[in-house]
Amino acid sequence: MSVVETNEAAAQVPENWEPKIIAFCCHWCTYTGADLAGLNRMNYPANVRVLRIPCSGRMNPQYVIEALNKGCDGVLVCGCHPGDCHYVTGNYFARRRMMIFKRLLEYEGLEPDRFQVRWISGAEAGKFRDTVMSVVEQVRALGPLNLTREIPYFELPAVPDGEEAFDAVPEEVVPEEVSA
Amino acid sequence: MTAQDTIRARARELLESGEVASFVGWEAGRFANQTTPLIISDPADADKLVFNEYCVNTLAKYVRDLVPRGKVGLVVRGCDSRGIVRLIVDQVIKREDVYLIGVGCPGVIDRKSGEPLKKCTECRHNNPVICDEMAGDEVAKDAPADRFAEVREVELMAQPERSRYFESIYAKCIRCYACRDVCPCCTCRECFVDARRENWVGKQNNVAENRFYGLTRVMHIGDRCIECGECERVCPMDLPLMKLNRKVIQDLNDLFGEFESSMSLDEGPEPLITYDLADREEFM
Amino acid sequence: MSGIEISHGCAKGERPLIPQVCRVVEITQETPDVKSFRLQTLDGKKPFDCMPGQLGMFGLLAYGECMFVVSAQSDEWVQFTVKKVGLVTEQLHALCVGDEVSLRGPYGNWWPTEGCKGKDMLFIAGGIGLPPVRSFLLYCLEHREDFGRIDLVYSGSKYDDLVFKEQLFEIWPNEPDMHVHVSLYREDPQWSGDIGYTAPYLETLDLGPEDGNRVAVICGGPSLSRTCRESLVKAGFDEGNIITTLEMRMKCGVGKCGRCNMGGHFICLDGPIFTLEEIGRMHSDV
Amino acid sequence: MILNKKNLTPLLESMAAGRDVFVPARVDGVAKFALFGEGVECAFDLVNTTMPPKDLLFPQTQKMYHFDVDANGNYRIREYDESREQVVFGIRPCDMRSIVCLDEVFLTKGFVDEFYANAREKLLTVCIGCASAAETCFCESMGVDPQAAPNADIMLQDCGEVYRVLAQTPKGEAEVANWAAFVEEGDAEPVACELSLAVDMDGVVDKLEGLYDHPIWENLSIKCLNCGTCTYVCPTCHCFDISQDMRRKDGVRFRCWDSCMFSEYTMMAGGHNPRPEKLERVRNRFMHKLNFFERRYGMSLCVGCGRCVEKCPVALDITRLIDDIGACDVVPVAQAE
Amino acid sequence: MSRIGVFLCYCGSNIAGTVDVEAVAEMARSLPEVVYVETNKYTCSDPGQEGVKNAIIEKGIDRVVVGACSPRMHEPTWRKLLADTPVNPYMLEVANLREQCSWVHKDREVATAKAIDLVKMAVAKVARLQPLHSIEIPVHKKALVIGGGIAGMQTALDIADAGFQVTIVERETSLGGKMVMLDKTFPTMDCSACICTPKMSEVGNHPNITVKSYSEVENVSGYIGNFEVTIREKAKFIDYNLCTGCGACETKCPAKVTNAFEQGMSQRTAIYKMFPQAVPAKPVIDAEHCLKLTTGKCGVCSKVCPTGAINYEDEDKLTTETYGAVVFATGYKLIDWKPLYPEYGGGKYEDVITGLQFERLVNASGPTEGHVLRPSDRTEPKSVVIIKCVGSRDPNKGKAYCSRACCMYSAKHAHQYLDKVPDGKCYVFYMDVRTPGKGYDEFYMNTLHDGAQYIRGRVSKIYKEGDKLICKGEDTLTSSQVTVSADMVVLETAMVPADGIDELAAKFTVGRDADSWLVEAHAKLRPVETNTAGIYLAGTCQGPKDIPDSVCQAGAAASKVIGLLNKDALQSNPQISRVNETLCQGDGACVNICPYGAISIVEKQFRENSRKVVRPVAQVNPGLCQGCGACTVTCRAGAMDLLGYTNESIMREVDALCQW
Repeated sequence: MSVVETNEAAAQVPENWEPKIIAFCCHWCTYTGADLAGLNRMNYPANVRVLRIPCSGRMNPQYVIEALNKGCDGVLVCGCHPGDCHYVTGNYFARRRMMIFKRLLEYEGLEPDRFQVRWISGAEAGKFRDTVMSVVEQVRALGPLNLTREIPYFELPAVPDGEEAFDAVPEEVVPEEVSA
Repeated sequence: MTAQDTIRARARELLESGEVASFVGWEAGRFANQTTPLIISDPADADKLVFNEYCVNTLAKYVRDLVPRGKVGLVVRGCDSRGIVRLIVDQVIKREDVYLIGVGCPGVIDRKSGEPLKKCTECRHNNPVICDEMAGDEVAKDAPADRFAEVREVELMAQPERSRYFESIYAKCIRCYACRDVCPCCTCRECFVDARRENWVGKQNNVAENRFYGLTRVMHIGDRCIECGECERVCPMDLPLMKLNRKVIQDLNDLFGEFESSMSLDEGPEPLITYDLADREEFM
Repeated sequence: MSGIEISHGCAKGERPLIPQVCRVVEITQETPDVKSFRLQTLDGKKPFDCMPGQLGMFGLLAYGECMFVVSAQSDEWVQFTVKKVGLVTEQLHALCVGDEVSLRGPYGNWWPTEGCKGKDMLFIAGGIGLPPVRSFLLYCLEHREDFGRIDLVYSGSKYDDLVFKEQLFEIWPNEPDMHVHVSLYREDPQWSGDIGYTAPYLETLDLGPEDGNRVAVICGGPSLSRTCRESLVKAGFDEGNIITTLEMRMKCGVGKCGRCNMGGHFICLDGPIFTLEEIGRMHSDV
Repeated sequence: MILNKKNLTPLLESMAAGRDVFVPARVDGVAKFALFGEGVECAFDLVNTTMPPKDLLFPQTQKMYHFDVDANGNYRIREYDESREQVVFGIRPCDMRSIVCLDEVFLTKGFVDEFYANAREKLLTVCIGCASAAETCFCESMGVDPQAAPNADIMLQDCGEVYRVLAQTPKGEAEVANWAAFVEEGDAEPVACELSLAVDMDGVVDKLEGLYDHPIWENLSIKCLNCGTCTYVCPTCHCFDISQDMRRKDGVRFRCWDSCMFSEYTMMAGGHNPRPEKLERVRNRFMHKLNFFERRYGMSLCVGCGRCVEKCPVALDITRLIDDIGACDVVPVAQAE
Repeated sequence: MSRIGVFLCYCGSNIAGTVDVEAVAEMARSLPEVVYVETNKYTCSDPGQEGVKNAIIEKGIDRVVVGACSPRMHEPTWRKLLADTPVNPYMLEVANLREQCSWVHKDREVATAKAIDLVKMAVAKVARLQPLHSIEIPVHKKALVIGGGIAGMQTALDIADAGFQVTIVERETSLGGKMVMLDKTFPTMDCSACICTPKMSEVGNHPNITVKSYSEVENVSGYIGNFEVTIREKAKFIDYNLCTGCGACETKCPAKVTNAFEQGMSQRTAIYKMFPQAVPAKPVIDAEHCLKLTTGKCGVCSKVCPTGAINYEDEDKLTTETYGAVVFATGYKLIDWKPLYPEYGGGKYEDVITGLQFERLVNASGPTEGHVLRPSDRTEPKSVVIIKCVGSRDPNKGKAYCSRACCMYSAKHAHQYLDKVPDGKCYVFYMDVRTPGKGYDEFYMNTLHDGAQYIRGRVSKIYKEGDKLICKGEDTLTSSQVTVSADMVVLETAMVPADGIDELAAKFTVGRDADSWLVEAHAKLRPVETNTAGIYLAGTCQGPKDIPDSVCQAGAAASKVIGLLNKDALQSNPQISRVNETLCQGDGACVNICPYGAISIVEKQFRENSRKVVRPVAQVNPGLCQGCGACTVTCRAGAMDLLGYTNESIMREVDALCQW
């Protein structure tokens, strides 16, 4: 009746679990910094996937909710240092918004380490690496995000084979003989 | 003359003189001590207006739909008037679109329990913040000792407990959107939940989608919330929505200076669409 | 009750909400934002048999589905004509021949092919309103001897918006006793023909009711429908002899989802084809 | 046959073996039909649950079919029937009447809704009559007997200490045959249920025909907030929307409750909306409840449960509307067709 | 259903060494709407690019994902490539498989898994992108220079010499700015007027330059290439077409007014030229003090004017013109020290003067004709105290910054004083002496040699004893109290931005720092550009500097302007914000947040459900919007979206990472 799937069981960490973390990085500073880390062949854990946005001011809190809702264990938002924004003021707005939003998420029970915001400049390849390393370790220590997500749509009852599946396509629907 | 008499008399005058095209107040409902919003355009209906301690509905939101018909008169208490300020600041209406009859509000009583309504015990501004005239005097009322008591209560819970608490809220939500539709801050032409292209919120009713709606709603109204408490009152599932709204307000208050939205028409920009170079830095 | 008799409530089907997978076999670009798609089942058969005016729910499993009138059909395929207006149609427009799509139907009633036998036909359409009407028009041409004079009054806001241009300007005008009248709402460098909104243009054509022997079929946007109805009534048409389709109000297609009611009538179940006289008797929000 | 109220819990425990039994309960403060089991406190004292039982047959979100793309890039549609044997125990006569309405909608007029049909077939309904009414109950006015539900498989009429057990269908008879341990032979007199709220439906349906453009709708709709509360708590509202969710190449088509009160409900591709304003939406809802449905299916779509009266944030009250219609000075128009 | 082509690059072994590119390709083939996947050793090589082009044509691809190096590296390359194909250049997404994957991870399995996710995200995003088209922005080949000081004049001359039309707007009645007030310029001690006034006449006579003196910018709209600027030319009451500049009127005018040019140390008439060599060399009537205009009686100038050029009915004139580029050369003023330093008398001692007053005192055409005479009694001061850093480097009272030029001009003042009053004594109170510059330190050393006495410390108090000014301070080098009895004190006060800069900069949406200096686009790499494209900075409006630096920057700004005006049209960046007017409710939150002033609210008419409705909606100026997307977040309804980074595309990218 109720579509709630309580997720108590997820408290046990599955074997081979690796934290999945999304990092929203501004194009001008942090993304550049991350590229620099690559040029310098720095090494950091691969759990973070970078999503490029033009500016941390573009960071809509709704993306964070989506990421947490749909399966990320942690979210990192990075931008230029305040004062260095390519677009002058974007990160000042982002700073305010993210401060409020982070508190709200924590209020709703999200562990603080799962949502982090950092200013990383285009030169701070080392800071990028260190941030990624620490976020991954912190989230790893917390384990999988224990959030009730959604009904497990995709777990199906016994799946018929390809051939049978097509048999399941309904018969053509033919209208009755047309009357005048 | 009681406030109710004044309201009736003035409503009649305003409608008769053509100063306003419609007038918004309350009328008695079917059941004992029940009231319901009343919108009239015929001066003869003025005697249907009531004002008593059972007028639960705030009226500001109605103005939006009525303004195209001409100037709107309405009765405003503290909460209604802040709703009007909100609508004016958000450019939904103009100040000259409304004629406001202020009335001091001693707080509304729940007709079933006979106790004061929660939203009224938490109210800090029971007298109108703007109006064109007053029906009766302002009413003195004790402001709640701690505006954020219920927020702190939740904050004191352990993290997993808080998580469970809010999940149970989202599990109960049926997404009827009454909280949105009653809110004077929610004036979008189309709510983000209806945006099919972005598909922010899936149509399914489940904890995750409801959480998306719930959190986003708070982020959208947080720095504009007038703290009328109507969202919480109208919720058919009795979800404690003000605990979310007030959390954001508390943080805005703590971080960016004393904050109470919609107290006057010439407030600066809301805290989240402005910044200060001296804002606290916690993301280094 | 006077006027054309239309079958209502004739749509039926089992398992009505489950689609079949079909394949796109031919795509025609009608205008910059209109394309026609011919569909077959995966084993190369016609997906369903239907009468002119009936509809199919054509869509993409990943994006959603929309209701369209079968704009043409043969023994092997059905065709839908789709204008790019929203989320789903945008994706439909990106289809290529060979792509798989979902299709369910047929739904709705059909044009009164029997009831109109022996009558003069006046088809009135605007913009993307022609495809639904065309299904009837094609039927009339196929059974030419059953119908009298055929007039098509078609208009659009610009030349590019006119669909089926080849048929419109080359084929149909040469059909026996068929008269094609096309106008544009405003001047267009590509257009040297008539200019005018549909209703005033219609009035200039002086097509009378022929003592109830002429049937008008209208399909277009809300304002076109309203103004043309007024013009026809002014010209003496009985509302019972004016037919229209309300297919754009259909959503689930099976009369359950609740959107399609017009008073006590459900467009999905009773329509979408009605005479204006019938619609006038309904409590309808248009 | 009578059933002592003391035997309710043991009876439910025995019934719950092997199938899902839903009982009225307060879950986290919300009164609804909940799966009987550990930790669920039955609330047979509730006259009415806040949430109606319709989602047992027509869930708020219902998967319809699954689709995916196989290795060759071909779509496959895979169906599943998730319906299972369910019992609803303690449903009230008004809600039983709502099932009559839903049966009409989903099972008749050319198209049979298989999802509803499957669930309906597997649902055993045990209705408990009402001995007392809530302030907002007006089922009698809508033609519902608070102590009778002819379409229930089993009717339990409230006789104070005991229920009078009536097996009304073969399914019900078969079920009651298993109740031997909990029921006893005998008879009892149902308690007469006193309703404080009544409306006069006399002539309202016909009168509404002529009221379509009456200012009454304007006055009513103007205070509506256009939220979906009334439709979601209504036991007979059945509007839905079809949507899909996609993960890579796996997708699910599902349907979920929608509300005719929402502005985007009738919005058509291209932006035209046949019911753009509150006026049209509110009128449509109440006309549907009181007239359209009556005309089409011969019954009212309002069963008098009073949930919307209770829950409407602005006390927009269908009983007052009915009174107002009664007071309107309009000659009833004969049925249009 | 889009048709996506995925092109994965080995980058030799740069990517393939760590990432199993073929495994990524295999996975990519199973992604929705992907119709073609190709791997290549070097996709960016010529054969690699050719392969991409061919595949696009052959497979009917309409969107492209490239998995290769960072988009910061080759995104422009791919865009250019796509421009030659039927695929829109913006239907492209680059998955960063090198800098952010293969180069930073060692484990092949882990790196491959990450590469797979990155490609999934790119495919999900590209499927939701829309084709975008740059628009051509025409460039009006005309520049506006605001300010007619040395920086403005130099900019104008350089641009005009390159063949472009320039308008200079000068608020005062003459060009020249602060430089023309100076007596000599350090370190070469050329006569300031001698090098400045030729520039002024060059500007005044240049065929490509229009000088609008006594004028201010009233209004601005538009964007790079197309700034529509309205200029208010204040009423001069003199017809410049008739006036010959003979000066007869000035000699007869009975009204006497404090002379601002002479720093208040003399008087001028109400009809006046700022100074004799003013350009334009014609007077204006100061309406505030003219007897005719204030009382209606007088009219002498009209009577004496031989050409009848006087027109008492004159009014302010507004003219609007379109400019392709704008240069700010608004300069500085000296800080008003009086309220800040009550311990220096706060203005009550006439003989406590500023450096600029001193410049006039030593200037041969100044009020004392170049004799150093103190203002109070016109006697020659035998002892002068010069105090540096008044208002500078003093965050408690004035500004925290160093005003840069004062060290040098205080040395110059000491030198000039000692030169003119050989028996005089000169004491310089300083905090530091900063002399970086060609010939600067040598100059300072010469001044010491001249006998100027430098005392390290601030003067804490000045008070009057008889006709002496007693300056008390601490010599921080000897930690002793110092008391100097002076005849005159010169305060070398801080530079601050010119009056009205906040309002003016706001009109052009040019950023200001906390002290109201205009902010350059990048402190190191774009020092003369602002964040608003097409607006440049020259001289001290950007921060304190001396004349050579101002002239340098002026030349740099001019070269930027010339570069811009040389183009006939600009290609706009199409990745900018777009308004969905159906959803927009016009509450203007986005207007508030836009750093470029690119958004405005306009009333527009719509057809809604067959009714005409007029309502406010936001409008994005495509020339001003830089595509930061800050506005999109403030828009609750999502009416504002950023093309290229739409809400939809980002949401699906997140979904792809989580669920695909």
